[in-house]
This record gives sequence, C-alpha cells and structure tokens, in this order.
Amino acid sequence: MTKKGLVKLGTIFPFLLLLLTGCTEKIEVLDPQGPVARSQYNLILWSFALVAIVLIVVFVAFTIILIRYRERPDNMDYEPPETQENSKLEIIWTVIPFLIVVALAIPTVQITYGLEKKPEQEPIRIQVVAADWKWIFKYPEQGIETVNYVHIPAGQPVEFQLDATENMNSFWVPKLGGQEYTMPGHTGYLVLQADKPGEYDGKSNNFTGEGFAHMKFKVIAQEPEDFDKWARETKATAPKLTDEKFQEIIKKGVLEERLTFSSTHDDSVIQSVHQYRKKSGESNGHQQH
Amino acid sequence: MRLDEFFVTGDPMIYAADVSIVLTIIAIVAVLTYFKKWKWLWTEWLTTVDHKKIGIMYILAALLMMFRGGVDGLLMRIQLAAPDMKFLESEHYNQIFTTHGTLMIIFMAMPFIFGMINIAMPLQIGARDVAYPWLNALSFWLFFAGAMLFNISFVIGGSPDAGWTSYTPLASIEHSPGVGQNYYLWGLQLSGIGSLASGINFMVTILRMRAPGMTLMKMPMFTWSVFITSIIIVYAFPILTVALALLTFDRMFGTHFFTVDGGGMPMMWLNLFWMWGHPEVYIVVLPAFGIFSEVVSTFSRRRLFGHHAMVMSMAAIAVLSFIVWVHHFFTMGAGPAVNSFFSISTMLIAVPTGVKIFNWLATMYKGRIRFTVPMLWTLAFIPNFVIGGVTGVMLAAAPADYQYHNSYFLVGHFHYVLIAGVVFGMIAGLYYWWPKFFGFKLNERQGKHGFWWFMIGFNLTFFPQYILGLMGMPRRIYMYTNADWSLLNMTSTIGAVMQGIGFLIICYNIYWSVRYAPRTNEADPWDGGRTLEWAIPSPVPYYNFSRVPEIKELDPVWYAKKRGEKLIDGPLEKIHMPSNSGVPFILGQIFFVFGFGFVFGWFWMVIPAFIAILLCMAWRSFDYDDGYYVNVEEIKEIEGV
Amino acid sequence: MASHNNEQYVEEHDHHGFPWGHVIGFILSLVLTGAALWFVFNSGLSTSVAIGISIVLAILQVFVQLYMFMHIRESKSAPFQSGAIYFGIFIALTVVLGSIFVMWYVLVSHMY
Amino acid sequence: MAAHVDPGYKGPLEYATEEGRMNILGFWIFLGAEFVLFSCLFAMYIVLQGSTAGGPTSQELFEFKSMLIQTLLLLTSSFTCGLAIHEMRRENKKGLIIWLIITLLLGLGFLYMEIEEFLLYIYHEGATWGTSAFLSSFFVLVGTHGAHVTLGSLWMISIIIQLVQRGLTPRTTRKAFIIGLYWHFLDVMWIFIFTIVYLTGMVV
Ligand code: HEA
Ligand code: HEA
Ligand SMILES: [Cu+2]
Repeated sequence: MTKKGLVKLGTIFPFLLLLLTGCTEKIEVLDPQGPVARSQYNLILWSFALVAIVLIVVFVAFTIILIRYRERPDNMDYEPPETQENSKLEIIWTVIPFLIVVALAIPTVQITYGLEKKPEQEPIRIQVVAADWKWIFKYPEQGIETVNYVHIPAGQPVEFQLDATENMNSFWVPKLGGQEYTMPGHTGYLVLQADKPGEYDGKSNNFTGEGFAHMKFKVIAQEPEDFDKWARETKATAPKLTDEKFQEIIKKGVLEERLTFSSTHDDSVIQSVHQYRKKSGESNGHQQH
Repeated sequence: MRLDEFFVTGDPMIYAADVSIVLTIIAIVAVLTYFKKWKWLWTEWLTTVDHKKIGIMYILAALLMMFRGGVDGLLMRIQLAAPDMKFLESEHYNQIFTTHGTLMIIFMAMPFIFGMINIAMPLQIGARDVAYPWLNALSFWLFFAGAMLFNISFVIGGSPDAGWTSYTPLASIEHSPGVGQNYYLWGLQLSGIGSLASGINFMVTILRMRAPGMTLMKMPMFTWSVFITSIIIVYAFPILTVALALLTFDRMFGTHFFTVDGGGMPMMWLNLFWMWGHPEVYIVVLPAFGIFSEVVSTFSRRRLFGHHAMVMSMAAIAVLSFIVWVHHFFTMGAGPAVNSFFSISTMLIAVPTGVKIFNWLATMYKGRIRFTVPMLWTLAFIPNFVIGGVTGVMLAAAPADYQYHNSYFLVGHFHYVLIAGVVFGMIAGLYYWWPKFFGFKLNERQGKHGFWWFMIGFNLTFFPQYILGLMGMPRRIYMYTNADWSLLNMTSTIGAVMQGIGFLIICYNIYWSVRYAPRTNEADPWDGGRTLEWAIPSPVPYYNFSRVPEIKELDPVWYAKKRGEKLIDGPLEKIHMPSNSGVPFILGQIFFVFGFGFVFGWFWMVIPAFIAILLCMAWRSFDYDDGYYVNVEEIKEIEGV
Repeated sequence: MASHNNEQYVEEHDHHGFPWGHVIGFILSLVLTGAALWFVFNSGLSTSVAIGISIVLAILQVFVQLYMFMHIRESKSAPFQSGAIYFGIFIALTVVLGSIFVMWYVLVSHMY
Repeated sequence: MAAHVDPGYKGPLEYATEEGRMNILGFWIFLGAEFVLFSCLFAMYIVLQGSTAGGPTSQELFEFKSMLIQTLLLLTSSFTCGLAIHEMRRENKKGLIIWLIITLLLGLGFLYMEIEEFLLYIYHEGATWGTSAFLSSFFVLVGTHGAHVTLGSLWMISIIIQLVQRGLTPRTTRKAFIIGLYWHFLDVMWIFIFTIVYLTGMVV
C-alpha cells in the first residue's frame, strides 16, 4: 500500500525536474523574456520552492506513517494509545505554515506594488481594442493601426491601454508578462517590455463565446531603429483605415488574418460604447482620471 | 415560438439524447406498472419526510448527475486529445463545459453533500429527524426541480454556453440571446433556494436536537463540519439568489445592472458571483473533511487528534472564506491595494487547512491503519488534496496569478481540490455509511479496483494540466493548433478514460453488492464505529433511536463498547413522528413549471404557477397536522426485544 | 427533551404591565429618525459628514429594534439568535464595503 | 414530543413547545440570511447610484413628504406590532388581534404610498427601471422591500384568521411571534433605505 506515497512522489518529480533543468522553452510562463514576466517568474519560483517544502514534509510523513502503522497480521492485538491533543505539536504546525505564508506574502505584496510603479523610461503607448474575436492595435504616436499583430521596440517599456468593444477579454502574452482584462466601458493599463527582438505569442484568455479559441495575436519585438523604420514604412505604404472598414472589423466574427493601416480609428467609436458611463461619471465623482 | 426552435434539432447527439430520454421514461413507467409499484413509489418515496430516504434520493440524483457531468468531461477530453480535432464544434463544446461545470458543482457536489448530511448527521446527534422534516422534503424537491430544469435544456430550447461562471456581458441577452442562459438562471435559483432552506434546517437541527448531554464540544466531527457548512450556506446563498435575480431582470425586463449601456456594471456580476462562489467551494469541501475525520479515526482505531483544533480551524476557514473572493479576478486591474489584501487573506486559508491535514496525519500516527475502501479514498485524499491546495496558494500570489489565471493551471488546481476533496470524500462516505442503511457492505475487492483506476486516472488527467497551463494553454478553448500541447493533452484524455472505467467499476460494485453481497445487519459492521449511528440496528429503523441515549463523552459508542456498557437502554416509550406529505413533491413540480415558464418568458404559465405556489403555502400554514405516534409494541417488534 | 423544558425560556423583562420598553423604543426610533433628518438637511455639516452620522444613527436604530422590539435576548437560544444576526451583519458589511472597495479601485485605477 | 407542552411550564406560549422554540430560532437564522440578501441590493445601489445615464437623478425624483410619511407609517407599524406581541404575552387575544390589524393597516398604507410613488416616477417622470442603472437598482432595492411587506401582509392576514379560529395556542402564538419578528426586520431594512437611498439621494 505504500506504493501510493511513491506514486505521488513520482508524479511531482517531473515537475521539479522541469524547473531545475531549465528545459522550459516550450513552457512559456517559465521562459520569461522581459522584466515583467521575469519578476512574476521569480515569484512563481519562490512560491514553488515554499510549497515544495510543504509537499515534501507531508508526503514523507504520510509515507512513513502508512508503512509504520499499517495493520499487519502480527500487530492485530496492538491497541493504539488514547492521546488526543498535544499543544506543542499543534502550535508547531500552525506557526510554521503561517511563517511560510508570511514568506510568500511579503514578496507578493512587493511585486504587486512594483508592477504598478511608473517605469523609469517613458513608455511608448499602444491602444488595444479587443473586439470579438480579433485584436486591434492603435499607435497614436505613429498614426498607424494593426490587427492581430503588434510591433514593439525591444528594451523599452510599452504601455498597453486596454479597451474592448463588447465582451470582456483578457490580454495575455505569457513570455512578456501576466494578463489583464480588457473591459467594455472601462480602460485598463498594462505595461510590458521585451528584452530582445523576437516573436511572442499573445492570446485572449477570458472566454467570450464562439470564436474565442481563434483570438490570438503575435507580438513582434524589434530593435528600436527597426521599429521606427517599420512604423514609417507602414505609414507610407499601408492603406487608410476608413470608418466603414473599422466598423466592419469590429463586427462580431472570427478574423485571423493580419491587417495593417496607415491611419487610426477615431476613439469616439469606442467611446460611444462608454457614453452612458461617461455621462453618469460627471455626477458621481467616481471618475477621477 | 416554432416547434423546431423549441426542440433542439440538427445534431445526432441530441437525437440520441431524445431517444434515450423517451426510452428511459417508458422503461421506468413500464417497470413500475408491471411490478405494481406506483403506490409504493408515492407512499414510500415521493411523499416521504424521512431524512434517511431523502438522503438516499439525494445521493441517487448526485450519482446520476455525476454520470452526466462525467460524460461531458469525457467528451471534452476527446475533443482536446489532439490538435485541431473536429469532434465537437465550438458552440457544442461551449455548452458542454458550461453544463459540466454547473452540473458537477451545483447538481452533483451539492446534492451529494446534502445526501450525506441527511443520512448521517441526525443519527450522529441522536435525533429522530431533522428540525423541519417537511421543509427538508421541500428542499429536495426544489433541488430536483432545478436539476431537471437545467438538464432538459439539452433537448428543449438549448443549453447555456457562457461558462459555469456566466460572466456578463457574455451572459447578457445581447450576447446570449437564447433561452439557455435562462435555464442556468432558473435551475440555479430553484436549487439555491432549496439549499438555503437546508442550511437553516441543519443549523437548527444541530443546535436544538442533540441527545441529552451532547454539548457542542462533544459533537462528532462530521456534525461539526455540517454545522459550519450550514452557516456558510445560510450567509452565502442569499448572495447567489440576488445575483441570479438581477441577471434575470437584466435579461427579461430590460434593467441595467450588468449591461454595458445604461450605466450598468458588468464587473458587479463577477463581484457578486464570487462572493457566493468562493464560499461555495468550501461548502462542498467541508462536509468531505468531516467524512474524512470520521473515517480516519475509525480505521486507525484512534480518537481524532485535536478535536478542538479541528473545530477552530473549520470556523476560521468559514470566516476567511467570505473575505477572499477577489482572488478570482486579480486581473481586473483593481490596483495593488486590493490585490495585496486579497492575496494575503487567501493565503491565510492555508494555515487552518494545514492544521486539519496535520491532525489527520497525527490521528494515523501510532494508530493501526486498516486499508478498507473508505479508508483508501481518505488516504488518497491527503496527498492529492495537498497538491491541489498548495497550487491554490500559488494562485493566491496575485502577480503570479496574472500568469496562471484562466489557464489550464487553474483547471488543474480546481480539479485537484474538487475531486480529491469532494468526490473522494463523498465516495468514502458512501462506502462507509452504506452498511448502516442497507445492512450489507459493498464488495471490498471490486471497490479497490474502482479506487485504483479512478485515483491513477485522476492524476494522469489533471497533473499534466498544470504544465499545460504553464505552457500557456487557456481554458475553455474548443480546439488548439499548438502541437507542443498535444502529448500532455493526450495523456490527460487517457487519464479521463481511466477515471470513467473506475466510475463504471464503482457502479457495478453497487449493483453486484445489492444483488449478491451477504447480509449481516450488524450495528457496527466496521468493528470500530465510534459515533452514535453505530449503536443502532442496520438498516436503521424509521424512528432511528428507540431510546435516546445520554451522552457523556466524545465517541460514546467506542468507549461504551470498550467498557462493555450498553449505550441504548432503558424503558421504551411511544415515539412521535411527523406525517408524510405530498405537498413538497407537488410544490417542487409547480416550481418546475414556474421556472420553465420563466425560461421561455411565458407569463401565462408563470402567473398561475405562482398563484398555485402561494396557495400551497397557505394550505401549509393552515394545516395543523400533528404527526403520529409509534406505539411501544411496534418498537419492540422492530427492535426484536 | 421533556426533562429540561422549563429552563427553555429565559425571562427578559416583565411582560404584564404597561409596555414601557416598546414606548421608549418607539420614541427612540422617532428621535433617531428626526435627528438623521436634521443632520442631513439643517445641521450645515458637509454632506458626507452628515450622511456618515445618519448611517450611524440608522445602525443605532437597528439595536433599538433588535433589543426593544424583537427581544433578541430572550429564550435559551439567545446566544445563537444574536450570533445569527451579528454574523449576518458582518457578512452584510463585507458585501457592501467590499463591493465599494473593489469597484472604487477598479474605476479609479489608472497607471501613474 | 415536539408539539408537547410540559406540565408546569410558565413562560410565554410560543416557547412552550420544542417545535415553537425551534421555529423561532430558525426564523432568526433566516433573518440573518435576509440581512445578507438586502446587503447585496444595497451594494448594487451604492455602486450604481451615480450611473443615471442621462436619465433623472435621485435629487430630481425623490420627494421629501412622501418619504417622510412612508417612514412614519412603517416606524409606527413596527411599534404597534410590538404592542400586539405584548398583548399576546398578557394572554389578551382581543388586544393582540386589534393591534395586529392596526399594524396591517399601517403596512397597507405604506404600500399604498410606495406604489403611488412608483407610479408617479414611471408615468409622470418616465423613469422606469429600464431607464438607467441607477433606476434599476433603486426600483429593485425598494421594490424588494415592498414585496416583502406585501408578502408579510398576506401572511399576517392568514395569521389573524388562524388566531380568530383557534385562539391562543402554542402554535398560533408562535406564528404571531414570528410574523412580529419579520415585521420589525422590515422596519430595520426600511431605516437603511431611508438613510442610504432617500436621505443620501436628496442631498448628493
Ligand atoms: C473544493 C474546492 C476548492 C478548494 C478547497 C479550494 C481551495 C483553495 N483555492 Fe481554489 N478554486 C476552486 C475550488 C477550490 N479551491 C475552483 C472551482 C476555482 C475556479 C473557479 C473557476 O474559475 O471556474 C478555484 C480558483 C482559485 C483561484 C483563482 C485563480 C484564478 O482564477 O486565477 C485561487 C487564487 O487564489 C484559488 C486559491 C485557493 C486556495 C489558496 C485554496 C486553499 O483553501 C487551499 C488550502 C490548502 C492547502 C494549502 C493544503 C494543505 C495545507 C498544508 C499542508 C499546510 C501548509 C501549506 C502552506 C503553508 C502553503 N482557487
Ligand atoms: C466537482 C466538480 C468536478 C468534477 C468531479 C469534474 C470532473 C472532471 N472534469 Fe471538470 N470541471 C469542473 C468541475 C468538475 N469536473 C468545473 C467547475 C469546470 C469549469 C467549467 C467552466 O469552465 O465553466 C470544469 C472544467 C473541466 C475542463 C476544462 C474545460 C475547458 O476549460 O475547456 C476539463 C477538461 O479536461 C474537465 C475535465 C474533467 C474530467 C475528465 C473529469 C472526470 O473526473 C470525470 C470522470 C468521469 C466520470 C466520473 C463519469 C464516467 C462516465 C462514463 C464512464 C460513461 C461512459 C459512457 C459513455 C461515454 C456513453 N473539466
Ligand atoms: Cu476561490
């Protein structure tokens, strides 16, 4: 019967191995490519180390107890003692988990605040519109717009301003950092940064119905010079984004191709979704931006 | 509404379901008629207010729902076995995971715990029934009406497909225009009201109907877990009631609570849903903890270690469970203050849960551990649940959760806690208390086979999902194209099939044992029972206790046996019992009609049903039935004295 | 059961004479309501302070009802009755304050 | 056993049987749950009260006089309901019934005022619950309270009938006591509606 404990150890072991050997390229979350993802990665590792202690203690104790105290033909007349309480032990197994929780809580809080700190370098701003089921990226400074892919300069923070037309999506690029919801009627902000040029997978991570599985995009990080060059070229060569075209794009439906435009949509289209909230915002003081 | 809109059409699976439903109904009617069992069904089951029978009906319903939810699970696993599968379309897949999640939690886990509570808790405290037997029956029939309503969505009108969390705006009338979402709302609403009533019922039962001498601290651990669970139910379910009602108003009457236009706030749905939803997961797991406590001490032949600490830790879990809900939407962007607060409160739950784990280990330490089937499930619970629990703590670290949220890592977490906690617990309880109700044990050898298939399959299914999550696989996708994910997904599917086999073995085990297992009718079939239910005959007579014993200590049966005393003794007296009533059953049916009318917006159906409900309640209010007495002769005959 | 029934009811106050408790409770509730009106409309305090005070007054009225009208302290189950109500109030506060806390931060959240 | 009165019992009738004691305790617990139920509606209202979406605001709608009369009616009915129970404890069946009827009438008066207020908003001001999130939450919060009062009134009628039919028995007194608890609870909720909805809505 002690097999069970071993089976359990066996299942947890590959996980440990994966982490230790660094064979993690396919495991996107464990392969951070930017400072945001890295700080989250560090927290994940730290939390895993802490819970690994717990797992080991419980599994070892469990296995030993099962081997040592199982009923065997030769101990059938053993009558277990009647102890019921042992305050010393109970305090130990209350305090130690508590300390582990503290050890996890401190970096958690630090990183939670740290991620919201203003980056030292002025970020470039990209507006993201999650429409069902495609991603639209607007570069207000460059005056261009792309769909289902986004170019960013490497080594530089990017502030994504997150909006949605109808449903609540979640904007997630695992290798660059954790996700955030994009909500209709409310703008969110997420700063990400890529260390070096490369392509990273992005996806929607909050269920929005039929075409949800197809709502993916690519992040293409480039050297800043290349990024500028790309932006200039796009501005010069891509077609204009007309109002009709934009309306067509945001209509519900799967759209997996990449589109590129040399002009941007008018924010008021998205704002019109928000108009009611805006009006009411005036009277309730909630809106403080 | 046209007929072909009313009945779901166009899919072979649906037609198969239609056919099987019709066939099942015909078969049931035929069998009942052939064996002339209609009257028996009515007098013995449909009108019963006996907690034991109600408990058995709950468990039966739960097993059925587990079968349907499990089939849903298997279908999903087949679709996800390899990249680009064409087995299910998106629309279908979405309906299936929605019904899977809802069924498993609301219509499998909840009735299962209510079943266990009903059969065991009154016996453990020496009561003849629950505080309000009539209401107890009504709770069951409300649950049943809700479950039926939710299940028929598959063939009539269409299933909900916005996830068991039913987030707005996706679940709004604009984005989910069909009736599926209405089924979700009314199915949950009806059974939720039943659950609330049960919660009050159990609380009063425990507070007022304990055997003399049984102080709160001398109460068995399962009963304690029921008490604390009931508290959570009473204070969490009203939140669900309101949330569902408001979404119903939004969908049917054009209000603007969760809509984007009109100034509504979709985020408030998430907020209310999880204010109920998080306590809900502890509602389903705490009774399982209670069962584990009983089983561990019975089969280690040792008193439960740290009774007091076990109670305190459950109380702590209950309070904490109400202040952690935001961990389900850390990624909403509520800022560091909110996220930090809820991260810490969530992590703190690990401490009382840990106390429980270590106390179970300490109970086994120096014990004499017998590997019976209930004990096997309990033993498997400990390491598996700890895996699920510690990954929960990993999720609780907000910035890390930005990476895990809505990925398969999360799916892994909650199946580890839900299955290792709730399902293992309920199966353990089923095996443990079975002989008490039927006078024979379920076959141990078959039970062990079922256990190993299920346990290994379970690990194979859900462990790879943690890694899939870290690889970036989102939940609720009906297909993927990434070939890197295929190996682990295939493993997971194979595991799911193994679980299915395990489940079938367990069902066969029940069938076989009902037919062939030797009847022993022992009061204490496990030879080590400690709490009051093991002092009375098996199967339990309908009045439970011929005489109510005086309690002086914890585990009275165990110590009485050791000292060679007779616990249940003294002169017999006539026993007062509540009368059966058909009203709860009928009310349940009317509620079904009421809900069904609402689903389709047919007010010509809703209004008469509502009036009928009021009339039933008035009838009940004017009904001065006092129950009846069981006379001493009859008791003597049943007890064989 | 039959043996311990007589202790089931714990007498709280005399219920045979003039209903002083109720009358005082009624006067208190009128006074508290009037005070709330005065604070909000006539006191000249800033709106938020006045509303804060009136909420405190409302909470006081809850106690008036619970203790003077509803006899929450009577019967052997009094601790459980009070427990049920106070835990309900605790959860109710959690729901209200928690929603405000979270929603307010969601709405004002803006980087930098 | 449950419905059995012990010889020599001296307390109030509603506590005389185990059944009575259990039902009263159960009802207290139910009231605890009701606190939570209303708190969700309050949370909703507080969060949405500014979201008027261009529709009428609370300041434009609410009227001082109507609100004050409603409040006084309900406060008084809570008092008379207390008196009813007081009379019941003095075993004065007639007093009990009379006070209950007065309570009921006050409650109906309250309902009348509330319905009139709602109709005024809907037909005069064009402010329905579909107009804005603020109005949705207003109508549902206040309406839920109103629905509770309606249900309470029906229930009270049924209990008055039972009292007339059967006099003061452990059962009827228990029912009367419980409806009393319910009625006071509704008053408690109204006080919060009064403070958080009306007072606040008139000045913010
Ligand atoms: C029975 C059900 C159950 C149980 C018991 C739990 C228990 C816990 N859950 Fe889980 N959870 C769910 C069911 C459950 N959960 C479900 C269904 C969802 C998803 C819903 C959905 O979105 O569809 C979910 C989602 C969920 C999330 C949201 C993730 C996300 O959406 O991004 C989080 C985040 O914090 C979380 C955390 C926890 C924690 C900290 C515990 C803790 O209670 C665990 C405590 C236990 C232990 C820690 C193990 C034993 C302890 C020791 C051995 C002591 C020492 C340990 C330490 C010091 C670490 N859960
Ligand atoms: C107690 C709760 C519970 C239980 C027991 C289970 C059990 C299982 N669950 Fe489930 N699950 C949830 C609660 C639960 N789940 C919830 C809440 C969700 C989230 C839903 C959402 O996102 O909204 C979810 C989501 C979920 C997903 C994610 C879907 C997605 O996001 O896309 C998956 C995928 O693998 C899955 C699989 C399984 C499997 C394989 C089982 C297995 O354990 C089942 C084992 C099988 C059986 C016990 C029955 C066996 C039946 C047979 C052998 C019959 C065979 C006959 C025929 C096929 C005719 N579940
Ligand atoms: Cu949770």
